[in-house]
Amino acid sequence: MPLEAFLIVAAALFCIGIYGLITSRNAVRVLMSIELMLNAVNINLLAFSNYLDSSNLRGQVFAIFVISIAAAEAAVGLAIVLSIYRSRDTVDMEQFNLLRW
Amino acid sequence: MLKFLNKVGDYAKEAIQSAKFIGQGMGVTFDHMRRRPITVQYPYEKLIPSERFRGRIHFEYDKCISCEVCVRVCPINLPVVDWEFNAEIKKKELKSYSIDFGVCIFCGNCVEYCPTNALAMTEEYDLSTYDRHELNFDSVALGRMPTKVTEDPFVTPLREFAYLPKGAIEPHAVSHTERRAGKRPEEILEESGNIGNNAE
Amino acid sequence: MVMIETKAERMVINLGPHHPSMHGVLRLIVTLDGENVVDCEPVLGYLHRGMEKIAENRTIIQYLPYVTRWDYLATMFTEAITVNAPERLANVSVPRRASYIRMIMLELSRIASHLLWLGTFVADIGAQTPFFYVFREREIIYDLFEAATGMRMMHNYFRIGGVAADLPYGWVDKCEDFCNYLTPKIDEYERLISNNPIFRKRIEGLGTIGQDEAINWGLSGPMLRASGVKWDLRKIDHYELYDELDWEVQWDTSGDCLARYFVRVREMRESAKMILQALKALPGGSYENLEAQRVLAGPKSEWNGPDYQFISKKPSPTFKVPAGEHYVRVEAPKGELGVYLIGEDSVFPWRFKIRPPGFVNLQILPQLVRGMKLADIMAILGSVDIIMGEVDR
Amino acid sequence: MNLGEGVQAVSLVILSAMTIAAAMGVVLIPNIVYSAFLLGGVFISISGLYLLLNADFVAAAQILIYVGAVNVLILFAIMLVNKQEDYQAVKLSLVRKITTALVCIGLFCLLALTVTSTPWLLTPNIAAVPSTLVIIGKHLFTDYLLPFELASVLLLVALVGAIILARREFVPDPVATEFPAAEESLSLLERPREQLVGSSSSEN
Amino acid sequence: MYTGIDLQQALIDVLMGFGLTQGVAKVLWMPLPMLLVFLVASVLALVCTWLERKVSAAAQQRIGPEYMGPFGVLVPLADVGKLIIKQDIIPAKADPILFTLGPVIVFISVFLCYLVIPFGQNLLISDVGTGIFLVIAISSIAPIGLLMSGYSSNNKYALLGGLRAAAQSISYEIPLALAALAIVLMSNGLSTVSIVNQQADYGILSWNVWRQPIGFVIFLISALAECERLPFDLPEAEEELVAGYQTEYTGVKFMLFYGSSYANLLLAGLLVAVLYLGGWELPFPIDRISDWFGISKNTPWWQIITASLGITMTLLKAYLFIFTAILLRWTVPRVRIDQLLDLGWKFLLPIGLVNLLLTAAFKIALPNYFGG
Repeated sequence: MPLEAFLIVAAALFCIGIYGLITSRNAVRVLMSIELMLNAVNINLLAFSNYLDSSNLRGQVFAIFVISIAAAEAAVGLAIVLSIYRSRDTVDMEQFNLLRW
Repeated sequence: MLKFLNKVGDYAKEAIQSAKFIGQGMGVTFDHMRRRPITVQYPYEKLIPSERFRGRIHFEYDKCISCEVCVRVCPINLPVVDWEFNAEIKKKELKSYSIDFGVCIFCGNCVEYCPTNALAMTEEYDLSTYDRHELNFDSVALGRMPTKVTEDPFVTPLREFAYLPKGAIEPHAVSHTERRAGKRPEEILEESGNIGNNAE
Repeated sequence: MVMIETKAERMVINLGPHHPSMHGVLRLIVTLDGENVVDCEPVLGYLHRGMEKIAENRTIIQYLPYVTRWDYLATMFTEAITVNAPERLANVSVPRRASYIRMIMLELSRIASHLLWLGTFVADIGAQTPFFYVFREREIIYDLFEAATGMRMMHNYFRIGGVAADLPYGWVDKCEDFCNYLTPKIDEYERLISNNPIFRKRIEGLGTIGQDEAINWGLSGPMLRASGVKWDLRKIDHYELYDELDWEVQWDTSGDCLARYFVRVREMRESAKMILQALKALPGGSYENLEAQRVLAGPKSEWNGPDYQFISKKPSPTFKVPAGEHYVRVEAPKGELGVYLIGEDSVFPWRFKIRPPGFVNLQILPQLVRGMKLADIMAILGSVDIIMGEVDR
Repeated sequence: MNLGEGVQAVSLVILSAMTIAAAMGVVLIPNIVYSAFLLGGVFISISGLYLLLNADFVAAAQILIYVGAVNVLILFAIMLVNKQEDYQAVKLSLVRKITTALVCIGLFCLLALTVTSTPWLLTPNIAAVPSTLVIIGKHLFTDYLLPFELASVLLLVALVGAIILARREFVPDPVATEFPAAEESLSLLERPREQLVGSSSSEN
Repeated sequence: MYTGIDLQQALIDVLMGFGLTQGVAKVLWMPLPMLLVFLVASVLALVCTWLERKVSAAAQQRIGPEYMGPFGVLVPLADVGKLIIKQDIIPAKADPILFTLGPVIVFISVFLCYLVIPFGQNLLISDVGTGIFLVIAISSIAPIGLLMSGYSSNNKYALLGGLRAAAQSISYEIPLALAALAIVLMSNGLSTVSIVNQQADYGILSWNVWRQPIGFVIFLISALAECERLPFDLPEAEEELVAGYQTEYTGVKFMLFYGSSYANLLLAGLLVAVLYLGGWELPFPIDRISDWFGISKNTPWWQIITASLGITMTLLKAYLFIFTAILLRWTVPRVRIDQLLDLGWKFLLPIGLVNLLLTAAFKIALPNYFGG
C-alpha cells in the first residue's frame, strides 16, 4: 500500500506542522511549521499525481505552484517577522498582540 | 527612452572598459610567468654577504687591551670583559672575553670603536642552535673563522645586487666570478691620470 | 529571493592584535551593524618598548642601533632624526658629501617604505601578487643598503656629523642601475593596479579627508598632501641639501584613499629622480673616483677638504648632548617624524620625545571608518600606512 | 518483489522516518537554530520522497527553492535576530501543549483512518512517463497558463512587499549620526570609555 | 548519433559470464562509476591545488613547489597526508554536531553534482532528464553547510563568513541559472548530454560560446562567485575575516572544505566546458575524420580513441577555465560585499534576463542557428 504510506507520512507531517504552529512561541518557528504543512500537502499532491494520474501529472504542476507560493510566503512572512522584531524587539508570539480588540 | 538607452550604452562602455583593464592587469601577471623566478633557494643557493656585512663578531684575544670601550658603546653593555691588573707590567691582563649572540643586535658599535681592531665582523649569519645558551660565545668561540659561502661545494653562491656588474639586475643570470660594477683603482688612476694631465 | 536587510544585533568584533591585516599588533575593537561599522576603537601599546625612556639612559651612539626599530620600514629616517637632533643642538656641521649620501639613503629608504606600503595596501584590498613584486624591488634596495651599511634593515649608518662609512666601490653605478630599473617597474604596477576597476571601485572616494580636517587632525606626509595641502618638510625646513635638487612636491586634492595611493606612487618616481640627480651631484663622485682623485692630486688637494668627507669628525663615545632643548623633524615616508630633545650637557639626553607620524595619522581612523563597511576598514587603515613599531615605540 | 521495488520500499521507510523525525525536531527542539537546520533535513528527505514518486523535476525544485532559498532565508533571519531571549512564562502553557498534542494526534488518527479506509481509484499500472519535464511544461503553458502567470505576479508582489517590509525606514546620515553613549552594545568589554561622539559631531 | 562504448553493458556481460544473475551484476555495477567519478574528481581537484600553487608562483616570479616529485606534483598528496594526521580540534564552546556536519554537507553537495557531469558520450553516472537543473539545485545546498559551520564555530569571523557565503551564493545562483537557462532554451533539454550533442555539428564553430557570448560572461562571473574565488572570495576574505567560516577548522574537516572548494572550481570548469565549450567535442568534428578514413564508428579501437580524446578535451577545457580563474585570482583585488551584491542583482540579473529574452527571440527568428 504505497499510496497509503505516502498519505500517512503526509498526514503525520501535517499534524506535526499544526502542533508547531499552535505551540511555538518563536515567530520564525511558526513560519517553519507552516512550511512543514505546505510540504505535507505537496507530498499528498505528488502521491495522488503518481498513483491516480500518472499520465497527466497534474499534481506535480500543483506542487510547483505550492512551492512558488511557499517561497513567496516565506519571504513575506520573514519580512513581517523582522519588521515586528525591529519595532517590538522580540519574536515572541505572545507579545504580538498589537491588533487585540 | 533615449535617456535609458544612453544609460545602457554608458553601462556597456563601462563594462568593456573594466574588462579591458582587468585584461591589462592579467597581461602583467601573465607576462611574469615567462620571467625567471627570482627565488634564492636558500640551502642550495646562498647570497654572498656583502663586505661590510655585520655578522657574528670575531675577536682576537691577543689584540685586546681590556679597555672596555666595546662595553661602553654597546647599547646594552653586552661584552663581558674579565681582566685583572697585573702590577708587575702595569697592564691589564685579559682573562676572558665573551659576547652573548642571543642578545647581541649586531649594531657594530664595538667593532667601530675598538681601538686595537681586536673585534671584527664576520659574514656568519646563521647562528641557529637548539639551546640559546650555546650562543654565548667565549673568546675561543669568538676566535673561530666562519666558512665562506663561496668555498662551500654544496652551495651555489649568488651575489647581491650591489656586487653585480653594471646593468645586471638578477644574480642568477651572472656568474659569481664576473667583475662587479665600479672600476679598479689602477684603471681609474690610468683614466683620471689622463684627465688630470689634460687638465694640467 | 529577497535579501533582507535588517536591524541586526550589534556585534562587537575584535580585529587584532593578531589579525592578518592589522599591520603588526594594532587592535581595533569594531562595533558592527551587519556589515556596517558603527564604531571603531583602536587599542595601542602591544609593541610598546619604552623607546623614549631607553633613549634617556643611553648615549646617542648607544641609542642609534635602537632607532631603526621605531619605523622598521623606513629605517634611514629614524636614524636621520636621531642624529639630526643632537647635531643641531651641538651645532655640528655635516660635510656636503655626507649630506648627499644621507639624501640618497633617505630617498632609497622612502622608496622602500612606499613600496612595502603599496604591497600591503593592495594586499589589504585582496590582491596578493603586487606584494611579491614590491618585495623584489625592495630586496634590491636592501642589497644596496647592505653593501653600504652592513645590514639590510638595522643599518646603524648615520653618525653625528655624517655617516659611518663612505659608499663602497661600484655602489653609485648600481644605485643608478636601480633607479633606472625602478621606473618601468612602477609603470608596471600602475598597469596592474591603478586602472583596475575593482581597485578603483573599492577605494575611490573612500576615507575622504578634507583640507581643514587634515590640518586639524595634525596629519602629515602623504595623508596631508593627498588632501590638497602642499606641505613637504624637505621644502619647508630646508634640511640636508634637498634644495640643490630639482624636484616637486607630489600632492593631490581629492583626499581619498586613491589620492593617497597616487601621491605615494608619484613620490616613488620623484624619489628615483632625486636619487639620480644626487648621484650625479655627489661631491667627489663615486668612491673609487674620489680616491683616485685624492691619490692623483696628492695629500694637500681640495679632494681632502671637508666637503668631500663622509663624516666631519668621528663622534666620541662620550659625546655630550649640550644643554638646551629643541624640536627637529624630517619628512619621513609616513609623515613628519620629529624628535623633541632636551639636553643638560650630559652624555644622556634628558628627554627624547619622539613624534611618530604613524601615531598621529592613526588618530583619524575611527572617524574615517565609521559608517563604512567592514572591508573598508582594511582599505582605509592600509592607506593610512602605519607601522606599529613607531606608533607604540 | 523484485530488486527495484525492494530498494524503493527500504528508501520509503528510511525517508519517511527521516522526514517525521526531523519534523518532530523542528517543532520540539528548543534551540531555534537546530530546528532551522533540521528543517533543511525535512526538505531534503521530502525531495527524496518525491523522487520515489517519479517526480524528479519537483524534487530538484524542492531542493533548489526550499533548501537553497527558503531555508537559507530562515537561517539568515534567525542569525540576524540571534538574540537569546527568555520568554515570559505564560499561564497553563503545559496544558496548552498537551491539549494541542492530543488534538493533533487525534487529527492524525482521523486522517490515517480515512486514508486507509478509502478505496482509492488506483491507476492499474503506473505509466513510466519519458520526461516529467515535458508534461509539466505543457501543462504550465496550456491549461494552467493563468495560474502560472498569476504565480509569477504573486512572486513579484511578494518580492516587492518583502523588500518594503524589511527595508530600513531611512538610511541614517553618517554625518549626523548620534551614537547613544549609554547603549550597552557599544561599550567595550574591557573598560568603560568615552564615546567619540563629541569629537565627531563637533568636527562636522 | 552513435552510442559510443557502453561500459556498463560490457561489465555486466563480463560479470554474467562469471555466472552471476543480471540483477546482481547490476547491483555490483552501481557503486562502481560513483566511486570512480569520486576518485577522479578528487584527483582532478588535487591537480587544481597543485596548479594553483604553480601558476601563482609563476605569476609572482617564484618557483613554487619543486622538490616533492617532479615539479612538485606530489605536494597535494603531502597536503592531504598532513591534514589527515593533524589534530582535529573542536573549539570548547563550539557546537560539536553542527561543527562536524557543516563541512560534510558542503563536501557531499559538491561531489553530488558530479552525478550529471559528462566526461564523454557515455562517461557519466546518470543522464538524468533534469541534468543541469539538478546541478544548480544540489549546489544550492552548500550554503546550508557554510551557515552551519559559520554558526557552530562560535566565532564572529566565522559567523560573518557564513552569512556572507550564504548571501553570495543565493545572489549568484540566479544569474548562473539564467545563463544556463538560455543554453537550455537552445538545446531543448536540461540534460547535459543533449546540451553537448547540440554543439557537435561544426566543431569549434558550433560551440555555444559564439551563440551565447553574454551568457558566457555571466556564467563565468557567477561561477567564480559561486566558487568563492578571488574577486568574490568575501566569505573567507583573509584580510577581513581571517578565514571566514573555516577559521576554527583544522585537520580533516578543513580538508573537506579545502577539497570541496577546489572540487567546486573544477565543477565550474566542467560546467563551462559542457555548457559553452562543446564538452567532449573536438574543435573539429571527429565524425568527419572517421568518415574520411572510412572507419566504422563502432570499431572498438576507434571508439577508445574517441572516448579518450573526449575525456582529454573536456578536461582541457575545464582546466583552461581553472587556469583563467587562478590567474584572475592573483591579479585582481577583492570586491566589497555591497559591490558584490550590486554586481549580482543590479548588473548580472538584468543582463541575464535580457540575454534570455534575446535568446528566445533569436530562437524564433533563426531556428536553424539557435536550436529551433
